[in-house]
Amino acid sequence: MFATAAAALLVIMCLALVRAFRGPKIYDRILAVNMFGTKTVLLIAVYGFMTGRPEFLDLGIFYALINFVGVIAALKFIERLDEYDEQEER
Amino acid sequence: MMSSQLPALQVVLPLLGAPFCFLLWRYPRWSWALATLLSWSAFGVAIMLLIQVQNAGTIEYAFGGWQAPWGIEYVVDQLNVLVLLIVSGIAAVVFPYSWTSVQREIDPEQQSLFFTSMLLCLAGLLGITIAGDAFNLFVLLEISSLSTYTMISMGRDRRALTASFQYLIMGTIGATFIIIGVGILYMLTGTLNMQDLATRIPDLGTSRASQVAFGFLITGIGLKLAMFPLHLWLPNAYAYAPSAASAFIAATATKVAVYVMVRYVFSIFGVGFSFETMHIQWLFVPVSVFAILFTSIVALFQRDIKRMLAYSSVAQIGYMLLGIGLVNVTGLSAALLHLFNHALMKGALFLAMGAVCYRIGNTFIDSMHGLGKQMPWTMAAFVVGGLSIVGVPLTTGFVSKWVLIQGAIENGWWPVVAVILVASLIAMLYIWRVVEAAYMKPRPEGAESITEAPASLLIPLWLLAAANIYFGANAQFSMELAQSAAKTLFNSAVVGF
Amino acid sequence: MTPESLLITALVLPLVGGALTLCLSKFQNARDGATIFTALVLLFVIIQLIGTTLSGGTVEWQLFEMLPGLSIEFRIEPLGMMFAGIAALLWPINSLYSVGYMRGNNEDNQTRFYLFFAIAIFGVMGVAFAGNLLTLFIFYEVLTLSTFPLVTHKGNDTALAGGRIYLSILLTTSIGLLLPAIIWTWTVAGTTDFSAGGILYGKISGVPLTILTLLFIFGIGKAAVMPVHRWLPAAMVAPTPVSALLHAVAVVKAGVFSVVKIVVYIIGIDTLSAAPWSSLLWILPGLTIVVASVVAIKQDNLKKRLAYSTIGQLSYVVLGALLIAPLSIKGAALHIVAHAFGKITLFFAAGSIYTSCKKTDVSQLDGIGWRMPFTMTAFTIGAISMIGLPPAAGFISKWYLLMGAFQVEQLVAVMVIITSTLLNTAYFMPVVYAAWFRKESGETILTYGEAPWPVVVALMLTAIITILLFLFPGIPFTLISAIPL
Amino acid sequence: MDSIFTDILAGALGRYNYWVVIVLMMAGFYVVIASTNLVKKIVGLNIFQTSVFIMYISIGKISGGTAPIVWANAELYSNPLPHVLILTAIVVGVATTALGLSLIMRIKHAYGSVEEDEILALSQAEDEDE
Amino acid sequence: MLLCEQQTPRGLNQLPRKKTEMELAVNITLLLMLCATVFAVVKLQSLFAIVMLFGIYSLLSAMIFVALDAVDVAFTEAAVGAGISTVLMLATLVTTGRWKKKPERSGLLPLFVVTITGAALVWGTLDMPEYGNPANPAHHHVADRYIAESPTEIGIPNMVTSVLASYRGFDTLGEVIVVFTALVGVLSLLQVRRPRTFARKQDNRPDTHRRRPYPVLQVVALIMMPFIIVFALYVQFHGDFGPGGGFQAGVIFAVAFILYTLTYGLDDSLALTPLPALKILAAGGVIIYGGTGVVSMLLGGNFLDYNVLAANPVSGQHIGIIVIELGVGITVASVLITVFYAFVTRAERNRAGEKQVDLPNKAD
Amino acid sequence: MQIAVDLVSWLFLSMGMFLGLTGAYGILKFPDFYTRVHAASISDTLCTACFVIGLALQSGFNLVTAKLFMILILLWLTGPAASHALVRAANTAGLKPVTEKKD
Repeated sequence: MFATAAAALLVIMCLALVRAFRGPKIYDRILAVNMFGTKTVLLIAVYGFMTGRPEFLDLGIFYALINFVGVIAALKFIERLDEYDEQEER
Repeated sequence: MMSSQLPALQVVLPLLGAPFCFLLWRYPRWSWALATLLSWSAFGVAIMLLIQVQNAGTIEYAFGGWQAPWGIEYVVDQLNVLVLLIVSGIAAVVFPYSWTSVQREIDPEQQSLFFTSMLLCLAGLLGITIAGDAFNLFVLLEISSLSTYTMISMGRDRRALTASFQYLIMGTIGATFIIIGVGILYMLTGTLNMQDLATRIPDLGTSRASQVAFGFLITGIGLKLAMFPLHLWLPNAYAYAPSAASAFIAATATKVAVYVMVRYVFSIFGVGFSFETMHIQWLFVPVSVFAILFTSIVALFQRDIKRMLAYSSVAQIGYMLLGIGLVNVTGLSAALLHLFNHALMKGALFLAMGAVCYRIGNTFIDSMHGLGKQMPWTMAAFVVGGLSIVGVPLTTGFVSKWVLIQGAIENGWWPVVAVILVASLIAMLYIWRVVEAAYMKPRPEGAESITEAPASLLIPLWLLAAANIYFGANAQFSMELAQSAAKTLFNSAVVGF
Repeated sequence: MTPESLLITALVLPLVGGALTLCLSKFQNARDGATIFTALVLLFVIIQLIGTTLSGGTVEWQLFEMLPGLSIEFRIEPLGMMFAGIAALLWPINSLYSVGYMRGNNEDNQTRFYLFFAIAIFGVMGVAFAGNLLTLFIFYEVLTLSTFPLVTHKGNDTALAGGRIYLSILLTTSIGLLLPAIIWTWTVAGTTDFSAGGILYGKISGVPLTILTLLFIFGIGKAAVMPVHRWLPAAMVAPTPVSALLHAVAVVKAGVFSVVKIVVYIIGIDTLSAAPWSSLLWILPGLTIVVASVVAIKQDNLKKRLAYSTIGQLSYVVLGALLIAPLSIKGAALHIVAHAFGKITLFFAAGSIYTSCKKTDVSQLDGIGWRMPFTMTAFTIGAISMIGLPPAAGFISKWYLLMGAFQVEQLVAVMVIITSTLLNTAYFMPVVYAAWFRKESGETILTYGEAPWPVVVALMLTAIITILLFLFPGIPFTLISAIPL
Repeated sequence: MDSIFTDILAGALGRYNYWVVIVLMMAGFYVVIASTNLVKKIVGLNIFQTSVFIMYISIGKISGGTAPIVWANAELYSNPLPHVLILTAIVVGVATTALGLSLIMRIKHAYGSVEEDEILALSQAEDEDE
Repeated sequence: MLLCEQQTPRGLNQLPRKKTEMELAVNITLLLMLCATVFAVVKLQSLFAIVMLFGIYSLLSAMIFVALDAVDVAFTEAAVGAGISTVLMLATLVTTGRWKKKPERSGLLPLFVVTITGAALVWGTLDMPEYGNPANPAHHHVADRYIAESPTEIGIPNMVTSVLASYRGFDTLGEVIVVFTALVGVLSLLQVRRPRTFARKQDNRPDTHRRRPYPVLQVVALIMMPFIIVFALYVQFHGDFGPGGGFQAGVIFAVAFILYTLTYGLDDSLALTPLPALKILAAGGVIIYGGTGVVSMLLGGNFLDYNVLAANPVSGQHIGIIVIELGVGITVASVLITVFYAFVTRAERNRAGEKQVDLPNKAD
Repeated sequence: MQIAVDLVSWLFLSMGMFLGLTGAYGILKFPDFYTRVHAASISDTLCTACFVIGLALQSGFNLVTAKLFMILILLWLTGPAASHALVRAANTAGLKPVTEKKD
């Protein structure tokens, strides 16, 4: 059960990763990273149950936090970039 | 009770002094006074340790009361007490010097940060030297490296920033290589304690993994000690750092790295593994020969004397590696002796350049015309240091070259002897350029007249210059230390240290 | 005073003299007086020491130990005593001459000149009394470095260029060849002390020994065996008293002295003669003698001619040492003395001519003998001594050299000595002839006479000593026969 | 042949983790030395170091082990020592990164660029000016 | 599958144990994702994308650490890599611009070096002990004692904390000093200043580019602040029992203020945590840690020997570990906050449109 | 009883998986940024909830559950806020949604 869930989460993470690689805009990447982060949190939780030691959920809480701050920081700092251009990223 | 705590105090004093120094950010003078006091006390501790080691042999100190290999231990033996002495001794001279020099080169707001960095660097270097634990060594290495990057970046030229960055990248690569090596060793032996490693590595035989670990450690340490051709960070770093920092780093940092190299090659991996399995001498000898010749020639063409001295440092490090590569007791003693002596001479030279910089604002050779008359004491000290680099008798450089050549002759390596001598001659040429500029060329017309550097710079400078002469004339003390350390290292193939 | 304290005094006195000149730099007369006074005191001390040596006493003094078994120490032995004696005798004379010369030519930086002169004499004393190779090497380098400011005294570009050649050749050879030879010796023998019979006996043999010997010969660049002789003509940019010092008293004598000393006390004649090709070693100085003499003939500049003459004469000493015959070595030692006085006379004369009429070339000297009779008389005596004719000191030393060559049956060497004597005549006699027998060329209406009196007194003194040494060679002989061969 | 093949296979199974980590390490190392952009260099350095950390932690892993925090029904704990070492190393890494990044900002300020070759050109011009 | 797993009654500690194959699969997948990420980093030109991917890389490796039983390390790696480092890199990009100008230089020499190094390592692995084998030498000798004795010797269940704070306490002091050194370095390079002191005048860019407050974010941040701080305290003091400890707590604490700064601006944040206070705290944490060592010295033990701090060695260890973890937390939090402020100051200056080139030899 | 709990939790987890996969598919396949945000943010929130509830059922009532719900609250709080900020930033920066179908 947990194994299946973990596998599904891994698949989701892979898909998000692909989006993060492809872009094309900064915002797409941030979106992908955000999704990746949330899924990592869930993966930690599931993994804990899978290995039978779920008490490390502190980690999950922390990941969620870090993920949020990371995304906000990215947004805030993009905003400060003087010349945002429409250039396609690669 | 205190005497048993000396190994800890050696490092802890400057280490814990640093935050206090930092807290005095409004009062740079007090910050400096504290740093100086602590550097003196570190020197005092080093002397006491020397006496203890002479009387009672190797001292071990277990942090937290946990015996090695479970805890971290400090070990003071014949070999590293010499390095402790030289590092803390140079610090005890450079720290007092730094005040006047820093006034000219660094903003008041940053001065206490500078002194804090110097103190941290000192603590890190002393810690590397004394550490008996491979990983603790890495941590202290990073303390000293980070503070070194900081000090370099405080140079006045903007190239100081790039120099610092370059050093940061290469230094971190080096440190990472070192932890890869340590990691593999841990994987193979299950311990991080150096003595323990030394007893366990022979059991591994010639395992490929331990060979790789050896390779990574040598490369990593090689980066830190500016082994040719991994020296690219060094010239800029020394040239653009503030004078006091150049003097301190040039005199100590690479020496400590050489010590680490000796420690790994001889006492951890052992003579058998290093020289018979890995044949490391066939790396060291060609590399150092090339380094000695090539960088000496490069030094000839430098306009900035600090840069010239930096290149000369790479060459001098070549001498030390050459001594190690000779694989005999004489060669190793020469390397250790040169480690001691080179610290003295480079310290004196960089301090002299600091005094010049204090007066004329740079260290270019053409700005130094006629300085021999205007700053007689400074330039005289420079000449003493320069003669020492060349290896003129009655200076320290002569003694170490003497022993090094002796070691080469013992092996019958005449070409190496020739290289050493040719390099001495090249050294003579580049020192001579400065002497000629300072003494033979007239001060350009209209240049403002310069007075001698203040006593607060001259006294430390002359202390080192005098040490050059003293230890050149009477090398008994340093030679005995180096020789007994070398003998122990060669005989310690099995029983650890 | 005990012999030991005499020795220390002899070493320290020149430095004291130097310090005195520095202190008195503001008062010209007092400064020059101090120099001469110090020189005389040194002479007095050395004479006492010679007395001690003649009576067979040995004096040793260790300053400090640099490395275990490697110390700075001094020991008096006959050969060194003789060298010190020459230097001590010539210093006051040279000082006297310098005073005249420097004042006569209004040279700058006179204090610096006297100071480094004194330091050079300190170096000479150190070389003379050195108790081991290390000490010898150190003072050898002191001598090199302290004479550099003297060579470049004029401070112009020519002087600096000459000085650079001077310094680079001497330092290159000493660091590049002599130093490894010394370290090699130490590694092989475990000591570098000078001791009778040589310390390498039984320690090294075969081709390495020959190589070591060659290292020593070429390493001592001051002995100017070709091809390391280039520094000597280059150093001719110096003021004449310096040239006198370089060629007669200090530098070159230190060189050949070191060669003889190393052959006798380090390698040992027995050891050396057993080495392969040792019987051919003398060819090096032999060739130098011939080539240098031929070159000298072609020189028009008087000082240059004297310089090449010096190169040739020095090689006599080296030749004497490398013939490895007891007699030739005695001859070599004697030639150090003879050449010192002869050559200093010649240089004094050249300087005297320059001071009084600024002439430097041989071709300008027609008829000068009648204008400067004392100078040219002394010059003639010096030339005779150089050629090796009686009644001058050179005759005795050349005689011994010849005897030595016969002793080891090196007939080619005999030929070389004889040929070179002819060549010597060929480059000295034209000068003497022109000075006395040619008519002064008509255009010169300039009137000039003798140089200032200190110059004349000095050169007469040395000329007289040259003669005296032929007539009463007692002291040098006694010293030489005390050399343990 | 057969035995060699199985040996290799067994070896590969026992070491795949190290090999992947080596690939990661080398990719990071490549970024450090090949990149001309200073920021990218720092990123590469971080990747390099992080990969080394994974290597250390792999050393400490025991199959069938669990996290080294006392647990009633644990049979085997993984080795805590590499964890401790890497905790320290991570902190060292972030310290280096912070310092490196602030250097980059100052370099940008001083040179107007963070491209290594441009900075090099500017420095050399400066060298020649002097 | 569902049924066969559910044999034992369940409580917190009796969940079904072990699915080693699945662990392996997760591990391998994560490693492959790491590889993909790294290659994307090598390829990409947009620095921004590279930094974001580095965040992912770090999160992934943290995940791997969890899979390899290193929960404390995972905690720290996420905090440092995905958190602090990424944020700092982003702040740097504001100053430096987010485009690499050119593609890499011809990568042959680096490629060669890397290939050689990698090949050497792979060659070396052939003699390395098998991955995960309990009989490996690394797991014996020293580690045995930590696992067997530390719960009784030190008295706390988290062996990583025991080793970190006690057996290898000096390493950790070094670590704190490294953090402190970084602060010294950053402060010497960059200054922390209130943006108000910069000229804000010529912000005449189009309206869309002007910064406006984000009320939603501000509210969310405000709600989260107390939560984060409580969580930080929990991690600080729970470090003996679970993953966490001074360092992680310090980072979380710093994250709270980073979030505050991001949403409310540097001005407000600096008003909340004045710079001198931060500096004093940064040094103070180090002094607390070192002071513990000195006290133990004065009480007759060796440096950092906590046994002498109380009559009973185990409680001595407890006291010692709590105090030093506190020191670590204080230093880490205040250092990271200060460093972040320094970076933001620089970014703000950049925004305020200050000239890019200053006097080369003046620290600004 | 256990079986019932298992079944329910299995149900929740499956739903979570489905939602998550949908969201992931969405951000991969949707044509522009705004549609992708749409896919991701909406599915994410519910997916998280499903996972948390599914896991909570497995652990019973204890600290772990509390932590799980903490995560849930946190993600609920931060996820929408982040999505909002993201869209807003993109909009402010002038990123235009794709309105026409490309061919």
